[in-house]
Amino acid sequence: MSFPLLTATAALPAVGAIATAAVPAARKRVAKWVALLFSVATLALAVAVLVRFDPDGERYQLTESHSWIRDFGVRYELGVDGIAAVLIALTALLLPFIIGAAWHDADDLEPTRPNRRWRPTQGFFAMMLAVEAMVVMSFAATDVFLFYVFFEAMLIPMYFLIGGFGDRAHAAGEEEAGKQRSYAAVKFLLYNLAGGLIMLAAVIGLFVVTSDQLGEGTYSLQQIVQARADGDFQLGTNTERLLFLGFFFAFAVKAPLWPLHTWLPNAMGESTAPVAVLITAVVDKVGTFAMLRFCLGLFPEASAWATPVVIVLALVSILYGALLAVGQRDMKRLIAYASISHFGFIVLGIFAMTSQGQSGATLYMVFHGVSTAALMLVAGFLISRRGSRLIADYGGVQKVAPVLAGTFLVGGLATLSLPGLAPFISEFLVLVGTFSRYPVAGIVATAGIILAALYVLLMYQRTMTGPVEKSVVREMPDLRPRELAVVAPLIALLIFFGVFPQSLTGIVNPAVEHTMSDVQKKDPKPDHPVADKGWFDYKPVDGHAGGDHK
Amino acid sequence: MLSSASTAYAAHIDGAALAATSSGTSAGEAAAFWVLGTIAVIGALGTVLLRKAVHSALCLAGTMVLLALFYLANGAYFLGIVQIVVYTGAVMMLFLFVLMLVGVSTADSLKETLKGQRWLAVACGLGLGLLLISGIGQASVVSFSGLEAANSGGNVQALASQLFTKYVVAFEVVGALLTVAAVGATLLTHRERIEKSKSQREQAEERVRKGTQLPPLPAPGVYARHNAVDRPGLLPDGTPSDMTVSATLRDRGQMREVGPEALHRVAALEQRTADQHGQADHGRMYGEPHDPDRDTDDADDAGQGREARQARDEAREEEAAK
Amino acid sequence: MSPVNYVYLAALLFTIGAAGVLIRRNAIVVFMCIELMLNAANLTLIAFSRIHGNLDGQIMAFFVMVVAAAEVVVGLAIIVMMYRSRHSASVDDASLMKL
Amino acid sequence: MESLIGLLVGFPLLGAAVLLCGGKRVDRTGHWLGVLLAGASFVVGAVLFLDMLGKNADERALHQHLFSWVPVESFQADVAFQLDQLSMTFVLLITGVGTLIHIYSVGYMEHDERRRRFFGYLNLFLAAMLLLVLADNYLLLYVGWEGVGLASYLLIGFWQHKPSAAVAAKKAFIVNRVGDAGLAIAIFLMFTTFGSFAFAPVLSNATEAGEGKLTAIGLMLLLAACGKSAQVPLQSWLGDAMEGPTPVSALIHAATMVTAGVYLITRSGAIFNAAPDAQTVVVVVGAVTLLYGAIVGCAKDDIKKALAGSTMSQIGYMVLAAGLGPIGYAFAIMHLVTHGFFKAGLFLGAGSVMHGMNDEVDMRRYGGLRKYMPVTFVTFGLGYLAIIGFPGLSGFFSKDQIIEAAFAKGGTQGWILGAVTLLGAAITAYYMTRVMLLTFFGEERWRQKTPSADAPSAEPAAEVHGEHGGPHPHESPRSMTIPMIVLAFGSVFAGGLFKVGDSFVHWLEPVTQFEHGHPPVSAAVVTGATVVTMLVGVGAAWLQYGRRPVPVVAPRGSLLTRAARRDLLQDDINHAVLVKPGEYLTRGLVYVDSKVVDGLVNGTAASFGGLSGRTRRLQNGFVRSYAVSMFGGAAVLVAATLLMRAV
Repeated sequence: MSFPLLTATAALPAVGAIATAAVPAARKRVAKWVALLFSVATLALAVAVLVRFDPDGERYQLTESHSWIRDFGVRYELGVDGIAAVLIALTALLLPFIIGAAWHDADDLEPTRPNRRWRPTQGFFAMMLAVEAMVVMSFAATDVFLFYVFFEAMLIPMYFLIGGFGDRAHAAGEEEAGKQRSYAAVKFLLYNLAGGLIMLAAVIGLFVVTSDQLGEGTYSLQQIVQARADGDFQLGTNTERLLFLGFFFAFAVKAPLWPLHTWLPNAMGESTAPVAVLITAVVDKVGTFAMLRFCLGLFPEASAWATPVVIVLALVSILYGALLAVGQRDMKRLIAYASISHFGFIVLGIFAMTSQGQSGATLYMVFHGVSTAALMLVAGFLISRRGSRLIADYGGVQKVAPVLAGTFLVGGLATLSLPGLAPFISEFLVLVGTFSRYPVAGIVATAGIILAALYVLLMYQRTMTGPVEKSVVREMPDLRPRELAVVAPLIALLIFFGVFPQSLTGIVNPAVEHTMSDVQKKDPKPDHPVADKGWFDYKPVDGHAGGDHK
Repeated sequence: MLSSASTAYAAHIDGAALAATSSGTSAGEAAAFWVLGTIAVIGALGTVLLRKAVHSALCLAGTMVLLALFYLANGAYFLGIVQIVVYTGAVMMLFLFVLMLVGVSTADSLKETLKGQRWLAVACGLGLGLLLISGIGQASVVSFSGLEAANSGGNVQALASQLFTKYVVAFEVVGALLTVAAVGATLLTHRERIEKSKSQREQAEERVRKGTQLPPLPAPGVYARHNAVDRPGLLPDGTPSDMTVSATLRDRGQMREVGPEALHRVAALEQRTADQHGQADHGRMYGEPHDPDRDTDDADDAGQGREARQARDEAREEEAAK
Repeated sequence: MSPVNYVYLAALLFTIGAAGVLIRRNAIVVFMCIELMLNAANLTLIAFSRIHGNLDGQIMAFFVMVVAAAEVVVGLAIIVMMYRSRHSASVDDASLMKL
Repeated sequence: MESLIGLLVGFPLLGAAVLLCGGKRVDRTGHWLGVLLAGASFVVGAVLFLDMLGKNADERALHQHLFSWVPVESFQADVAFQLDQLSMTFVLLITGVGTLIHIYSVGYMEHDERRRRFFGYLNLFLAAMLLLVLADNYLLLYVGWEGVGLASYLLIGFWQHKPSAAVAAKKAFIVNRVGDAGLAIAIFLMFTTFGSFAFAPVLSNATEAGEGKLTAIGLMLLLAACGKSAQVPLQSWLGDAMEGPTPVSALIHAATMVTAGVYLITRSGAIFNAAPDAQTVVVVVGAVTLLYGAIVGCAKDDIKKALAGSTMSQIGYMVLAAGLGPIGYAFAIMHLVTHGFFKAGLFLGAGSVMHGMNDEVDMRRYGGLRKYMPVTFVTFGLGYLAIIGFPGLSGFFSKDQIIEAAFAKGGTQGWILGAVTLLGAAITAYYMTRVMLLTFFGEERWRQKTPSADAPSAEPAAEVHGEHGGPHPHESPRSMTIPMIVLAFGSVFAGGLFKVGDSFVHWLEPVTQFEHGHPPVSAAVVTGATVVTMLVGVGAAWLQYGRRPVPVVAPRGSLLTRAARRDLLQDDINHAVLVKPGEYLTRGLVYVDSKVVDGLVNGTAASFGGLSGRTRRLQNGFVRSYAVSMFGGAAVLVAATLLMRAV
């Protein structure tokens, strides 16, 4: 068998985590460099995955399959389709930047009581790498149980990252900050655990139904989908719906969908900016990805049945998140609510069940990751300078730190999906896809882009423009080389993908086709399809003449 | 009451035994059952309701004895005896012993500390009882199918043969259980000695360090006129010392004090002895003037208590006042 | 007289014992009540042995006595220890899982 | 030749990239680089134009396919350019006026330390605007559409230290976003209707779709146009947009960007032609805005705001013309071009005046400036004559054509529209004369020392000029005057040039399709009426501002005046209808989110906590209560067995 590339991609950061944690307490810098090194190496492997992946080939490629728990039909099965490959690439891509941005975040941590082995930095970066490893695993797993394991295990390091390493900038002082942090961490954990446990029930249920329909129980996605295709695996309507709900609930919590979103603003607000990016740009993507791969792949009928409700929830998320973003005073919470709105778009695209919608949703996952990373990290730099997350504490920064303001603006423009930047492509695809099946939903969602402009520009206006505060002048050095090195590539990516998205669509589309065939849906046909005739046989005059005489 | 019950039954017992051998039941047994049963229940209630643990223990003992009689009446002679000897004799006495150890005077206060506990208890008891009785009510047992066959070779032998054949394993296990219990009990009650025991020398040094009463306490009032334990003895210089009286009497305040007269009398006695020995002037002790007439009436106030003497002294003072 | 009367009596005694266990606070009395219950049980056993005309019931009763004896030994030992540690024989005082 | 089209966009884009990312090292030469690249783009445009003239009408359209942009199944968006006569017109206008204004800005922004960035933004704008007019499909057009929105946002808010500027910029962008949403929905509709949104297939098959669909698409396009071209009801941003530097107002908010809406409607003519209802709405919007802008223009004392009102009204003319269908498209574009010239000229003139007057924007503090800044006076005057439609100047021809077309609409509609356009012409003449008189004639009010209850001085250059006490009016540097002169030429001759033999109409005909409108009365009469109304307007203005001295502090004025000063309460309405409720909604939702949604979650948690707290009490450690539960259990068991036996 060939080299287990996926396993390697997932294992490398895990090894990195151990290595980082093993660095002696005194050697903070070493730990950081080790972590960065491993994340970059992982990125290299992820690129290798993308390269080895052949869009026109099998649905799942680079597959690995070993028996794991024979009694429960659990197998160690990995494999990527276009969607997973792209998302793995995203994860591996973001980690180096996150680590780079978090370079000093864990330095100033004091042990509660003197402790010779106190090594927060090591732990911080080790846990980040651990998260990466688990996320990659859950993207690559094609065995439901395997996926579930990592889907849940992710919570552990995330819990500590949120609860242990919030940024010290807090209106109510260090003491209160600690309280808020642990509250946020516990909330995050309980929310996701609740979702996960419900999902566990569904997972077990899946085993039961498979075992009494297919002879011996299995969790293998490919096997089940195949069996369904061959017709020797049908679920009872209610069974399927219950299982679907079980899965969907967990994913809806993870990819916060209204009204299960309230953990996100706390978590993102209280954790440091890089961790917030890790949450919203990397971890939450697992939720939406899982909807696409498992909900739709395993329970197509149930998905179709639930679509109206989900669409409505997604719409609510879009508008609700945007409106709350407008109402926020704390820029990190603002970005969190903006993310909720964006996740609404993603879910909308997934459940619109059109190829545009689903390609759009997939691209959206990637682009939202990059754009939010850019915006949030710059916001983090801003906060680290002034020591406050409140928008009201800033003003006129643009005058003092133009580069910072510029990058912030670009990140913001990406968030409001300005054409020419990557998120526009995905958002437009999602909207088109939705509109072509649910016109009303499409129009309602379009209102979201107006609100997006409102909250982004409000924040920019209040923080960056206006007369310069003395304090701001004092505390605002422009972006440092390290910070610029973190942000500039992200912005470059935003622009690149805004212009050449087909570098991704080429990989994603075939996968989306497979999903569409899973749910047995076809794109709605246009009412008056026109053969896309080239320019030269187009005579405007004729067109107009026709237009006039009829 | 218990004793009366047992004596009343004594005449009956062999009849009961006869009855037990026959499958039917005699009217005597019935009567005995109702009488003794009632008493047994009363005893049980006493066990539960009497405040002083000792009383409940006694009631329980009584109940057990009565139960033993029932055993006998039911043809379980061996168990009946065992019940009396082992249970009532040994176990209950063990109970009493522990009671004494723990303190006899501890009587439960009637105030219930746990909220609603008493009513719950009563409810549970009644409920359980009702249920049991209703359950038994469903049982269809018309008559005894006597034990004479089983006891033909004698009850004890029959039991023994069963014990050592059919139930031998259980028997051994129970034996082991007993052993373990005994060991366990000793283990539990064994108190671990925390500090090493003091040697005599150390005790002495400790006493010196404390500086209280180095020599042994003086003997009781042997020098006193009446050598009673409640009178302090006199030290060689003639002063009385409370330490000669036992601490208990002192604490109870039952110590009698040695009045000046007594001292005086002692002095007089010595004076007389001195005179008889022809010593010129035995230097009077305690600066007492020689007063012959008082010496004379020393005899008759022997054994009078402090009070009488005080009364008389007061009378004398009044006379002096006139 | 119906043999069931013995059983009724036993049930009565048993119930009384049970109530005692629940009501009394003095550990020793509680213990006595337990003994009372055991004895009630024994009475039924013996009655049944007579009803059925074999000795198994008596043997059971015998074992019960032995076990009861063992139990008393241990139990009293425990009570003594308890008393030593907190100078009271009330079961309510032993409401913590530590001495 | 096709391959050159890309360069049109490429040059300014390159400029923007270099200037914005270049950092300080290009500070010194940056602005000239900007000018150079704008000029280069213009040259390319000119070359293509000449090449185009060389061909005969039907081969003139060029098409360049760069690469496939977003291919997802049937959703095929390409980055491809189409250069036909319509686009060509815009290209020349944009690059030409753009270059001139670049040159003007060199002088105008001389003292701004962020001049490099300013030119970067200007180049960015040029690129986006060219993309807008060159795109061969609606999605790419949308990119340009929002691109110019971004550029205008950046340029309006260029002096970000002024809160007013920042707010105005934000307002402009958001109002535009509303329009953009309309455009987006229009694209969705096209995609679901035709399965494509490229011009060629959609427009050539427009008639196949049902009229309902087309009306919907048309209205959505109109919404977009309203946003971009500041038409009622989305016009509120244009006035505030004057916070930006004057060259910006000239280029973006007078000559080019705001006319994008007209381009969109004209370009989508095929759709509107087949959707008469949509056309009617377009005409109405145009007519309303025409009067609205004019009235606002009459009341403003801030010279730039007055001009902004005029811009609004002139674009109203264009939209109205475009709404008339094939009889109007050509004239709409024609007026657009001429307006581009004279309005840009007017703005530059206004900028020059402010430049010389310590950036005083209140016309009531001007007066008698003609002898201090002759060049400005002359160029401004020519622009003035052009806009009021003085016979022989460009404005005359274009506007007259539109009025004729309006009458030619026929029926009562025709009469109403004609009347409106005439009235508009009169008011135009009135307010422009007012501006002229207040600024260049009358006594020199700027000499009077008055407690300055002035509008906030617009531009930081104030510090540069304003050290020495009162204003010292002076002519602007050559880099500013030359563009004004050029534009003046344009505003004088362009109209005539286009009119000669209807050259312009014929030029556009292949794209926009032209029909001769036949007004109910002869063209001569209409022209006469136009001239007369114009003279009436001028006269009225002279009576009010020419004869009588003008108070420096504006009189309270009539109710209409006061309303007009506040943009006819537009902002108040928006505030009352949208902003306030929006704020309340937001606050409410924030409360709901924290208290209700999150409250439910925390409530669940709390209830579980309380429950376990209560059950914990059962484990009180008292042996006897355990015993109770034990006996209770036993009792229950017995009861259960009994019941089972009983059953």
